[in-house]
Amino acid sequence: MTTSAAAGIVPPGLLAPAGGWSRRHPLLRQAVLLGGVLLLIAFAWEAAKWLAGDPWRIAIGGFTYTHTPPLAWRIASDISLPHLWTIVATLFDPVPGGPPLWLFLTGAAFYTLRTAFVGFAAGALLGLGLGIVFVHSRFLERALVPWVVGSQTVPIIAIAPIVVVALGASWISVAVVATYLTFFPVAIAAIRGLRAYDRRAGELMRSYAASTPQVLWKLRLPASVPYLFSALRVAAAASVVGTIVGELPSGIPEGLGRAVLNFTQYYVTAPERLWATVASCAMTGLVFVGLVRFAEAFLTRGRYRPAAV
Amino acid sequence: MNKSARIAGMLVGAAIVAAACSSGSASPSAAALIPVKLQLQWVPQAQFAGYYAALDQGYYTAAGLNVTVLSGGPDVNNLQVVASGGADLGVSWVPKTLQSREGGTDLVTVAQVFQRSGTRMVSFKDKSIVAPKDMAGKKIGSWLGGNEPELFAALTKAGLDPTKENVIKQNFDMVAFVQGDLDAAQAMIYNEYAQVLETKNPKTGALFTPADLNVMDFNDPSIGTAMLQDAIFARDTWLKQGSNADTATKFLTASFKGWIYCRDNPQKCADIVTKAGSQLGTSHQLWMMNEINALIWPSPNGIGQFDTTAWNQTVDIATKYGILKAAPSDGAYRTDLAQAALAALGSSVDTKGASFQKLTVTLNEGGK
Amino acid sequence: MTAAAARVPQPGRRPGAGHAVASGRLRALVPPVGAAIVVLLLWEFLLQALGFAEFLLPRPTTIVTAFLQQWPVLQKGIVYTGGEALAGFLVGVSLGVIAAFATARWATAREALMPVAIAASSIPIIAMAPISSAWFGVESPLARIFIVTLMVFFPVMVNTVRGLTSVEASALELMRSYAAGDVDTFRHVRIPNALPFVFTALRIAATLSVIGAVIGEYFGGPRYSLGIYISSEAYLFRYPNAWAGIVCACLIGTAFFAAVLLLERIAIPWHRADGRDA
Amino acid sequence: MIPDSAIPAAAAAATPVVEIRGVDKTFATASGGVVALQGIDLTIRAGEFVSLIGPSGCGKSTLLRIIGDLTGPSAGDVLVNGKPSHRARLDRDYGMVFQAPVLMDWRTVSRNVELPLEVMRYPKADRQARSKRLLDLVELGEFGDRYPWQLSGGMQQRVAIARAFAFDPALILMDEPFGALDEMTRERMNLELMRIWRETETTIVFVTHSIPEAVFLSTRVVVMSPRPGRVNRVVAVDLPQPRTFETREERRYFELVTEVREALRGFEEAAAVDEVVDARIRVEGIG
Repeated sequence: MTTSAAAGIVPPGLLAPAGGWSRRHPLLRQAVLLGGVLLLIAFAWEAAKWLAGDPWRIAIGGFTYTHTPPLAWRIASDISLPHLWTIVATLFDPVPGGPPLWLFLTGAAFYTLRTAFVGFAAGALLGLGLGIVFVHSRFLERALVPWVVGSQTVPIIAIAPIVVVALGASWISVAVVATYLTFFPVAIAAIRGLRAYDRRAGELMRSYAASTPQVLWKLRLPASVPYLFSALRVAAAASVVGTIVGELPSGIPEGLGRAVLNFTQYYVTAPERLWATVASCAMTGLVFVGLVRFAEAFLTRGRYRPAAV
Repeated sequence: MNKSARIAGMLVGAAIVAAACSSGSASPSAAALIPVKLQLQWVPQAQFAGYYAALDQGYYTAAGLNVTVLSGGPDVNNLQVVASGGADLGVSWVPKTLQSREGGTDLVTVAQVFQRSGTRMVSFKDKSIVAPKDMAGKKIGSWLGGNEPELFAALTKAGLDPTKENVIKQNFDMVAFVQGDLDAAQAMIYNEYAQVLETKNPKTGALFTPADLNVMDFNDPSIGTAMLQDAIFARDTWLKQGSNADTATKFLTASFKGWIYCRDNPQKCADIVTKAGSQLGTSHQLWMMNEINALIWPSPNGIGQFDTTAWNQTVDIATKYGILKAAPSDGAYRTDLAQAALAALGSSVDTKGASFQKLTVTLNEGGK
Repeated sequence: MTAAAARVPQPGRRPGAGHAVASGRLRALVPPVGAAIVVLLLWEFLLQALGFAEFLLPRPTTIVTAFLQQWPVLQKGIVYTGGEALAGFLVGVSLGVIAAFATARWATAREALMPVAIAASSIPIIAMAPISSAWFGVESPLARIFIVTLMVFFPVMVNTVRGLTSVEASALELMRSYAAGDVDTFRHVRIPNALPFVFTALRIAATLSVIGAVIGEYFGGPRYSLGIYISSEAYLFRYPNAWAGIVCACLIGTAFFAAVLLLERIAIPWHRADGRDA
Repeated sequence: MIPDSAIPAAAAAATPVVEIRGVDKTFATASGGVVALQGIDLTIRAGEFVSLIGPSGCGKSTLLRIIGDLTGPSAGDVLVNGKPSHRARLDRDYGMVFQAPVLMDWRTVSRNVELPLEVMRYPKADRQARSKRLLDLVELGEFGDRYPWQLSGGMQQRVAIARAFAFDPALILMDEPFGALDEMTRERMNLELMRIWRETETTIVFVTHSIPEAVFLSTRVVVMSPRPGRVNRVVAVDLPQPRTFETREERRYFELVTEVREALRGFEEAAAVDEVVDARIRVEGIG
């Protein structure tokens, strides 16, 4: 049930991407696709500015170009949507008393990523543990799953200050906030995945009079791996968000949280700095999810084909 | 089979490694110094320059203290942090500290650093809002959450009902104001007001100027609803423990020295704050330093001392407009520590700044 | 053991089995309700004993008292914030499903959109707050609806695409053997196959949408909206009130969740919640 | 070429339903082309029940799928009802049954049977009538409003058969439909299929790897050799109709089983090699 390859003969193009160079170089393909999408976004972005942004003027050497857009949309103004070149240029502007913005953001991203990773690992273990408990006890599942679901309806931004005050303003409480966002998708996927083993294999294990831990270890856990990994990808992105949100009340200055805070407060004077920070949050999430994807490909070599989506 | 074991193992291992990496940064502290944690009410900026200067100039160390300054932010309740023991001392506005007492804390204000309110209502000239009564029927921005009493008091004084007026929660940025979504917006003279002046007017392509704006000052006698702002507070239980009261006095003395240093060296102090991790632009930082100095100096009774009239006005407004349910109980503030700190500074130091003169600061685009 | 029993053919519902089913449903309610009572009791008495001050986490009884007292204000907030969440939910879900349909046929388009989805889900809302208020204005509920849409869109799209594409190859062959066109294949195979996945996404979206609206309001909006109420009351140290607001947010989220579950029962009666779902 | 003597006299006169001429099929893999079928010539006439049998990897399923235009031949022509197979598929000239029942979880049993009729835009009343008739035919009349998961494996496969016959196609293609069933169920299903085949007077092409099943069901058994897949021998099954439970005890039945078995012998070694190639094709995602 996990293998799409064994599922049968598939008309080409319906399920799998077409062959050729892109199939032989999946990494290159990803890069090209990402580049394409970014180009498309950039094009749409500047097209909106050209059509309905604020007037602009470029002067390169003796050549000046002035453009007055025919329309004026609020969402395309310089405050709403700064020019891409302004955003790129601001990356090379130094942060007051510090390195250029790009270097500062990279450092902040790494700091955040490290905390996120702790929260992610803790959340993954917690989620998996809960999943294991729940598939073995219908009673506990019935009793506690509503609380697990309910926990996710509490706005994290309301929880984060409590965690930070209770545990002290340190990276540990930030990681706890990240854990809070991470464990949920993993727990849900674990419940599903740990039940997704082949019924016949289950009967086989019964015929061996296998113990519950043996069934768990040899059957349930392996069956849950694809489910877990797709949840871990979701969790990776969530842990980045959780970390940034946790950094706000913790007052930690090194991470992306502080950058977000600073640049949101001064958005009106330098919108491009917040946009650059938003982009680096997005990149951080992408990198983390990419790492999980790599780990998945590495650990499950040949076992199953990871889902494209 | 073993793949799942490997995955689980990897996760555990990774957690341990990451934990080990993240924790090794505690600096070795000198054993002789008394550790003190100060919780700010916002991120590092010149608003707190005195503390950073005391840190930078070694005033705290000289007083035998090892001070850690904890940053605040929009999602940090600094009062909550101190009340639950996450820090020893904090900086907050007086009415907020009083409110927290009604919420069950034992926080005591021990020094009143700012002598004036820094809050303003700004509006563009064409809206013709020059007095509180002009805000009738307008879109009025406020940060709410304890930042509204001065505004509400001014509205009520002008015969308006703040609960019926169109008060909109504004974010901690000035986007809504500049975009024209708000007719009048709250702004701190040392920060948001400057932000507007650092922003290009999309119509002209040049920066906004003070001439574009009407500014209402709550300190103005014609409005007269200013309330006490940045003050230093601590837990009563903490103050009564061991020699903590003495520690607090030492902290106040060194902090006052820091503020005096900043009064005399505004540019250096702005740089110190920037070095401490504030990411504000150079001109913005200096502007803030300058305006903060103007909120402190002159201090007619000496820095950090209470002005009973101002205190009473704050309490009156707060109780009148339901910010406080009742007048604060005794012990909401104590004057002895600040007085002792002032005495410890000695008479050779100018603690009043009677001759203080503001600088003229030019703001650049984006505060650079 | 529940799982091992699944594949056994089951007799249809016997006439007169209704009574047994009803009492079974009642019995199923025992564990969650019991757990709720235990958790609330622990919260009421243990946290206090452990030294959690009321201004950190008030006791349930305090919160309930505040809730009843503040109901007139909270009521307005529930309607306003719930409305924003619902609007954002509907817009986000519609756009997500449409995008999924638009890209379901082209693996390349899907692959290209994935990084965008991941990237977007890694941006904290607080970073979007000034941007969305620059776009739509701080007063307009559109700012929050936009944030909710953004949060809901990608999980819905990703799950729907997964549902539309994870069709058994033999089912597609069967349709091919009928010379069925794309429209028929979508109607008879891909869409029904995607429904359980879509509903999984809707469950996520239900809770996300309320959170998105509440957090969006932290950064602007009318005074009585839940997010502003919660943050203001917390700043004013009226924690019981703030928690009453949080409880309201949870209630809306839970109500949305329950509505989705109900809809799911009606829309996909064939679907069994035994782990085979999306 | 197929020796004409292999075609029963009665069938020889009937019109051809499937005509396969010189069909080759080559799969491209990273390690070069794999020839799955080579030079297949076969004519199947109306009313015949033809089984394709051979060791795994001989391409019998591929051949069936080529007839059904689910995949194309690399060379050669396939005519169904005198039309190119592609045209025949668009004209809905045949029904298909797979090894798995491939029932739609979200449709009740009767609506699963109606599925092809809906796709082919039959009026509602007609759909319901046909579904009812066919479910009765497979003896599942009272299970129409159940969902597939409420049925056993054998019952599900009977639904799939009912579905294939629902629109009265002249030709039914069956790809190891009983492969996953236990022996007892399988024999019962064989009898049932025989009955339906007689009653509906269709032509059936049937892929199996069970020799007794092939002999019992068929009018002709096509024995194929492993890769490259060729028609090795065609065995005409001259057992009397209707086939019954007793047919399996007749001497002639055993003789024919032996004949088919002997035709298959000698492929075993090659078959082992082919399993490897098969696996490779699967891993490389061809197929």
